[in-house]
Amino acid sequence: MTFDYAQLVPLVPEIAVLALASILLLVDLWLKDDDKGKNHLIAVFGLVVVIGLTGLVGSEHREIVLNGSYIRDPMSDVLKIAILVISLLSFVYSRDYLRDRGMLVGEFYVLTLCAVLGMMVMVSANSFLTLYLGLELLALSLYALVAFDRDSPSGAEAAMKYFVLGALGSGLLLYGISMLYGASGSLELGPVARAVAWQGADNQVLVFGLVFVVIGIGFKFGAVPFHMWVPDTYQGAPNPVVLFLGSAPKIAAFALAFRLLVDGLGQLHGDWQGMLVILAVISLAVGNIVAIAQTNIKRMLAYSTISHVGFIFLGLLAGTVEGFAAAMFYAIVYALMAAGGFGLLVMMSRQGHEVERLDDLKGLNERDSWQAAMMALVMFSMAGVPPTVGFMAKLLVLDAVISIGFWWLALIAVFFSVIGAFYYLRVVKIIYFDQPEIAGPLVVGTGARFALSFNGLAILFLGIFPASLLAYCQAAFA
Amino acid sequence: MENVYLTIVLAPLLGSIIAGFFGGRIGRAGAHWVTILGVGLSCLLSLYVVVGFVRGTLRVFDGPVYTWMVSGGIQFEIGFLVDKLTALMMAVVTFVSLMVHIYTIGYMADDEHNWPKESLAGKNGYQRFFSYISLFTFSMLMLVMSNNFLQLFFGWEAVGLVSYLLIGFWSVRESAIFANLKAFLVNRVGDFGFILGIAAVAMYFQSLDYREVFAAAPQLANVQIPIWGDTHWSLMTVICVLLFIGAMGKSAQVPLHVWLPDSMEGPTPISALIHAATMVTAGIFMVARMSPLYELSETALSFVMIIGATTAFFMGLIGLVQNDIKRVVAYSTLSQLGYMITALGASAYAAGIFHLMTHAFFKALLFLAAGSVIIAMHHDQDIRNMGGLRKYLPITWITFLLGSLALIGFPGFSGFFSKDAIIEAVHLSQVSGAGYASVLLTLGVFITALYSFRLYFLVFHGRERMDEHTRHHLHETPAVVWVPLALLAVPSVVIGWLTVEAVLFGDWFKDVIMVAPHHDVLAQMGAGYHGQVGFVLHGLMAPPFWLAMGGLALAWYIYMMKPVIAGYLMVRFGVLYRILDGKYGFDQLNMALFAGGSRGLGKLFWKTGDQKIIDGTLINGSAHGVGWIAERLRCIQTGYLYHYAIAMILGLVVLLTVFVTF
Amino acid sequence: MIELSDYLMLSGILFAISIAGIFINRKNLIVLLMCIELMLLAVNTNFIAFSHFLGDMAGQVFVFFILTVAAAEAAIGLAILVVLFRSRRTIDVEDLDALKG
Amino acid sequence: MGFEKFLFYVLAATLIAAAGMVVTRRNPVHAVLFLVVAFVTSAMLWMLLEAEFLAISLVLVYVGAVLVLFLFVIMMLDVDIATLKAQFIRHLPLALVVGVIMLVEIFLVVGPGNFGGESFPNPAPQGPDYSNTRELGLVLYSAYLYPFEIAAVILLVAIVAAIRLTLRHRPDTKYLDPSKQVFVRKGPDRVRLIRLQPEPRRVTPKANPASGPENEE
Amino acid sequence: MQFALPVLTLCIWLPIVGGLAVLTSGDKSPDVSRWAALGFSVLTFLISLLLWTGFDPASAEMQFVEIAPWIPSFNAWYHLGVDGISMPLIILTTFITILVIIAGWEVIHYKPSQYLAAFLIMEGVMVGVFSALDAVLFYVFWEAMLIPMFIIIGVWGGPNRVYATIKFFLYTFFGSVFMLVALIYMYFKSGSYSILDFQQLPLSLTEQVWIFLAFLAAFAVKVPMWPVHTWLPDAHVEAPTGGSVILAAIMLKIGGYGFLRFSLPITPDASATLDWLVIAMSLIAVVYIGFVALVQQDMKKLIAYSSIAHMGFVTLGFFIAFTIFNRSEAEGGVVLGMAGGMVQMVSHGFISAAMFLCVGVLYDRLHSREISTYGGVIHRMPVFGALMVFFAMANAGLPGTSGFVGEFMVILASFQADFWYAFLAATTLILGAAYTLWMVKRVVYGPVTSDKVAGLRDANGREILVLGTLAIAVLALGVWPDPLVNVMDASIQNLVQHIGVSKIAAGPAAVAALP
Repeated sequence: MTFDYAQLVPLVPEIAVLALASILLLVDLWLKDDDKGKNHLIAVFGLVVVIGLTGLVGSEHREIVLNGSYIRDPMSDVLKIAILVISLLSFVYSRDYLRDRGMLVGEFYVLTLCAVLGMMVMVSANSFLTLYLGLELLALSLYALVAFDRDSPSGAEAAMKYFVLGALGSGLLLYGISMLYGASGSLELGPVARAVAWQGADNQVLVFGLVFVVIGIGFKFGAVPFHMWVPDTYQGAPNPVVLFLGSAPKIAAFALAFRLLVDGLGQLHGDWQGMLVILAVISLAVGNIVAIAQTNIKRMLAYSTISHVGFIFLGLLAGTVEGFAAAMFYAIVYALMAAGGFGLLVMMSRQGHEVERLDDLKGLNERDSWQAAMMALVMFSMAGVPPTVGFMAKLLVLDAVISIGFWWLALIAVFFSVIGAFYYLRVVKIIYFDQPEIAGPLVVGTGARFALSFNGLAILFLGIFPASLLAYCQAAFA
Repeated sequence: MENVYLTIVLAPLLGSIIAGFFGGRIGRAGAHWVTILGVGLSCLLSLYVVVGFVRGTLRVFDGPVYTWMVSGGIQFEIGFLVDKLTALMMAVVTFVSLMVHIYTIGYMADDEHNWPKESLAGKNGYQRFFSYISLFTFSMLMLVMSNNFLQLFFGWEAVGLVSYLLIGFWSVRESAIFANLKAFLVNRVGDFGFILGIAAVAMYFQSLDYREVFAAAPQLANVQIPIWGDTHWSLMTVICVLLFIGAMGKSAQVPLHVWLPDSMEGPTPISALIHAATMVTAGIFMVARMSPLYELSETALSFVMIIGATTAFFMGLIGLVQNDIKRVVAYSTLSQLGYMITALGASAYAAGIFHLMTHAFFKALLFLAAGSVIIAMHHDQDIRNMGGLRKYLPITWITFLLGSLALIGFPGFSGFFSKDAIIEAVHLSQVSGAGYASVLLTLGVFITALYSFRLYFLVFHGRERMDEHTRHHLHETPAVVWVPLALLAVPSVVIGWLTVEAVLFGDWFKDVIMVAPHHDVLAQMGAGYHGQVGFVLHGLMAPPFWLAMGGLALAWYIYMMKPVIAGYLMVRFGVLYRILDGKYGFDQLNMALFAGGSRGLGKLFWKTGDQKIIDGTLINGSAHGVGWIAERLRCIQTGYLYHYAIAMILGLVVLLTVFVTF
Repeated sequence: MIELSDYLMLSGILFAISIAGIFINRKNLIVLLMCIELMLLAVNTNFIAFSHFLGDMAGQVFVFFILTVAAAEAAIGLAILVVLFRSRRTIDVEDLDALKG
Repeated sequence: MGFEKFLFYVLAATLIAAAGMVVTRRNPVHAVLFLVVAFVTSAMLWMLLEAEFLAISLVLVYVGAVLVLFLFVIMMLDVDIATLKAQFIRHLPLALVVGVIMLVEIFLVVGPGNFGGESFPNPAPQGPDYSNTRELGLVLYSAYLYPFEIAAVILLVAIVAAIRLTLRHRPDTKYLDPSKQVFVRKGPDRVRLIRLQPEPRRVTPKANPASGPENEE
Repeated sequence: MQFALPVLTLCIWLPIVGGLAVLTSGDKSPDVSRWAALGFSVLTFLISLLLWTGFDPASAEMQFVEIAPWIPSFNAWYHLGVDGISMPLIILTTFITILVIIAGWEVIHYKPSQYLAAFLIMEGVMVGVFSALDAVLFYVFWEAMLIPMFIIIGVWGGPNRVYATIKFFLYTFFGSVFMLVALIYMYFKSGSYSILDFQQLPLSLTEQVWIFLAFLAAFAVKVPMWPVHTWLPDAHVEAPTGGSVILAAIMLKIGGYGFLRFSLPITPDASATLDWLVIAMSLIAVVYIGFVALVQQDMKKLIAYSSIAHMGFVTLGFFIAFTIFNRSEAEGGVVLGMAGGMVQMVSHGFISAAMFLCVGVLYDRLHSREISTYGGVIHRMPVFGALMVFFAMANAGLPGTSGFVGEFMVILASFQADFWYAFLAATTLILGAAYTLWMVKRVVYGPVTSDKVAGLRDANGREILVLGTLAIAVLALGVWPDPLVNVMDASIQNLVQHIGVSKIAAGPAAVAALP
């Protein structure tokens, strides 16, 4: 049995990311403390290259290689590029923060890139095994990243909670996968789907396994009641890590959900739809309501994440091409918005001062009106106010939900998003209407400034011209 | 002719605009010249129109000027209807207005004293005043010359606006700006009915044009319209009553009369022009104009008559106890307006209009004369401080006396013809309520004479009760003041004699005013009419004359011979006096019930409805509710790792139970 | 003969014990981690049993990877535990409540 | 009942008992030791399922490495055991209820109804020349190449993470840097003479007028 | 009708681009920002006049139509067009914006470029609302409008601005999300987001009722109708003058416009079934709010309440249609009512703008909106006082001013529906005069009450220019409303015919006709 090296072509982006991580691991050994900035340059440059490579290997066809472990299809192309772009943005945002705190070390980039690799593996996974490994690669990197600031007690606490719950979550997921394996006799998604189709949707074992799988997905997304790690982790982790943790992994989680629920268990749509309805509704409710009571902006954004997950689930549960496209669009857009929101927090944090209270944003408009405008865009987008892309994402999801006749679900969703609008507005209020606690302009690096501008304007641009991104999302499921 | 009519209307408007906007530029003289020229031109042309009608060279004009709008199948137009009724009104309005314009030059000459030094508004007050009265003339002409309900309403409200501005002219005075608000609001109550009436007309006639409405009216005479549930009312009654409510406001009929006495806070010239001669008679004009409609509803006529008679008598009574010279005249005006309205109710529209005309002259005269007295008295209006002014103000005295005689209907004077005709007509009327009206009107003659000559004797005769300083400065007012008095005195005396035949019994109002044959009391009277002399002689026999003489004599006796009687009567009939002095309590009632009530209601709605229930409970309450839930829910996130794990497992158990077991 | 269901029920019991263990242990993080190890053991038993009865190697391969990952996970988890203990001087679950609400 | 079945039941009972002990022991050291028992028993059960390689790996990797690591950490962290005993009974009922519910649901699904002998007959035992290790190895390096590589990365991450998290240069540790010592210059780096102003004698301020003079004496 | 120049696109995007330009110019040279903003707004106004001149009043079709693909995957188009209903409102928008920019000229010192930019952007967005013929596009503009207004009230507002602006935002947001669900629902019914398709869409009564209620939630809040009006007084009181003006003059109109463009034509049967609800809410607005306005101590609050009452006329005019249909087959009264509502909207745009500007003039001088602070203003500010009295009269619906026209038409029409509707509506003659003139009495007239008032200086040229322009508009519309009514007539008649036909009856046939 000879190995056909052509099989590796679709894997080029993954290989490149791994190579990049390895290079950084090595280069870092020879870098003096003052030169650690080069890590950043290499990582950023490398990611740009990877994005290019991903674009190059992408095509409209789907390819399954490596004995069915790996799949590359239009969806994976789009999702990978999105993940890479968001990761790139978070690198740019984080540079000054890391430098000021002596965290601009190779390990950060290695771990982050490994997490990126994990996400890419998930996106391209075509079997339970690959999915699980990608998931764990991502999760392990993130556990370490959350505790990255060794001197921070809250970082350690957050990491511990995240770790224990994450281990529990993947344990449950595995249990489910084992049942599915038993019921279908295969780990590969294609055969699983065939076996499920053959056995019919009323197979008790499959539904039993499905419950565990849904819980695993719910955990990864942070859907209620598997969301408990989200606020604590967001609050405790260093800002750049939250930035990374809160954005791109949602895209990967979408891939996880899609691969498992649709590629693998599409026939069980009737069952997982019901589960997702429950999770979506309580996520919307809890996320939006509890966020109101927060004074810590990271925590608030964590609850906001939870509510957005509810929306992503709404798109998924529709089970139609439009629904998947909507959920995918939503996931990408959410990652973009989260990157912007947390990015600003990272930018504003100065040495010895983590920006995490809402009050830290007071009077941002006074201090730097451009950044304030960008942040306001992010907030309005999260609230789903046109012309920002957050609205388009919500519109698509509601479209999908109503198209399957669940208009009552749409009503619940919009009802809670009105409640949610309140706390986003409060942020805008703090930025624009309050007097700053710290006078003087905001000192921000060029890169970060550029990143936030890009981020904010992208939110606006995609809101006005959503057609192109949407076309990609829909093409992924055509 | 359209251009002439346009000129008549627009000349005062132009004068008003120039005086109003460029008053500072053209100065005081400029202002009064430009407005007097405008009104004068308008007056001349109006007289020309009247003459044209008298000679028969002019035909009725009824045409549009421009289309205001077209909507819902109704053509809303601005246009003129000039017939003999209009012509008469135009002449009266422009003539009195011209007199008042001239008179104002003298009356307002030292207006600066009425303003505080720092007031910039007072600087151009003189010009502004001329601008207003010219604007009033324009508005009034728009009202009377209208050929449709829309323009009628426009004029109706526009005169109200100017009245508002003029009553509150001395805007530093709390009483003035109270009075003008009151006047406007009370008028608005009338307009409330008026606009509903117009709406009814628009609905059932699909037009607001007089000609079309009047033409279609007979076909709709028996239409019943649903009001509430199964209750149906006659369409004509509804329309007429609603329109008449407007007239009650404008012509100050009980119970919407309360604004008129207070409106005396305005400068005297406008009391004469607006609140005596012209604006307040708009209601009478309107009802006369709508005679084709009113004739179709007995109920409405009866309503009109009862309201009119009540006003005529009971407002006259109040005039007996007033001490402010202008208020006495004002109550007299109310009473006389009541007479006119009663005439309308008796279908004696011509008599009403006739009295309107004569009253315009002599009441303007009385007011201006009173103004002249006020000028002389340095703006002291209390008749208890006057007396014996005859020798200081001879011209004023004479003209005032002539006016008073006209008012009480002394035979031969203009008021005699008109008032006698009304009383006679009401006496003959068969409309229900006519008996009541007849008695009140007849008694009213006595009251009229009593309060008129009480005023006359207290002011011009008897002991001089003013202080030394005032007496020292007493002298006849300047020519600009007394010339108009003289000019008004002439028609006050003779206009009745000259026109009674044509207006009442001739064909002046033929084709203009419709009277159903069974209502036509004037025709009955006309049967017994044999020239002015005969009318006068007949008048000498009739009870009204003797009642008037009795009133005069009583006034002479009480106020000239035995002034103590007045005080004695005041004490003896204390209750009656207090009722009259309190104006039957209308003002108190209005303040408490309507002003206080609406404020109370507003507070209730605002504080309880808006703030407590809607905002407090629903809006902020739900916000607080969400906040409360949020605080509770966040407690689930205890911080304890095992709780988090337990939550996940419970989620698992629930999902398993729901989806696997069931 | 020992049937597949026997193995599965055995692993089910293990799974249930591990879950009950999570409920019982509200103090010690390490015991919590051990409960999760038990859960993984149940999963692995499932996989191997299925693999055996299906005659398919994939299940065993999966277990192989689970073992690998679990080892890595343990390493990282314990490292975090050490970091936590250094900064907090405790691993009592009830003391880990700085982040809440 | 064959020996195999007997063995299964014995092992199963041991396993369940050990697992029960793991979750109920208050002393984590005991818990770990019972976990060792459980793992070893499991390994034996896996042998019954002809997964010899995994069984051995479980013992070697898990018991030999992971659980030792657990023990090591427990010892190192020196946890106070006494306090851990407190709230055991209180949570037992709930734990039992949830555990039983789970168990019932699991039994409903995985019981003989779905996975009985009819639908899943016992496969024929493998011959003596069958090598589980070889079979596993064959697929691992061919069909499962890609997961294998990912697992490698996971291990790399574990290494990097563990080092990053636990290795640290204590900032408060004092140590000499010989390379710097060499570069010390004679003059300003070794001795620095500072000129100090003579300090005037300070008079302590009076606490209060009454006691002032006495203090001064 | 295709038109060579993309007039609507220009009217939408020119101010937005201008606003961004002004925004980026920063606050270094406020005068540049001001002149630039003025230039953009004037230019936009001039362009919008092309709509008037090029409009064909005889046609009820959409005119100046522009259509381009936008989001093809769910059939959403960049589809613009105007008819007689939206065109006057667009011109009103562009016109009022100029005045607002002039009115804030030297008053706003804090970040003037942001202030001006917010208004310019809002102008474009509001024009977008009026001209969008695609539901998604409409909704985008509809909601986007909230953002600049939120900022305007919050940044340049009064002391309690935060409460007010958040209340404003959430209220409106709450109402509109339900509309969004309704729009999406109809998308699945019709397969497109075209508003014109929605209008032809056959719907069962139950569907219509739900959709109608969703629309009602959105538009009633925007109008605002009792009992969802309480955001308005707060927002007005706290907003800067310009914000109040835009809010009252234009944003409220969007609610009314929504009723005409969505509720009535899309759900005629539900509107007929539930018209009693809207009529009741309108009449309560007229009467109840009239009383509430009477007791206000704050001038802006008073005017805000009066706005609610006046907007009650608008909704009354729209929804008496079905009662009239039931009573008589004639459409005349229906047309009259709707046209009346429209005229009332335009007129209220002028008058409320002017009233708020008047308060702004006083506020700029004494920084108080309390009625009790003032008294005898006319003695120090005769020109201003005259203008204020004029606008107060217009507010009270004096014939000859625009305030009269709409009220008159609506009262006439509502009489055709029911005597008591007209009766209650006509109480505004009394109440409107009472609260407006009572305020005038206490503020403008009377003796000078305090030294502060004694120190007032009369309106300057800029203020007179703004108020004078409005005065001319108010007068012109009052004396000759025909041009406005004429422009709307064909569209309104078309609408009336449309709503006169039940969608339910036409249901099966129309379904069969669909491709």
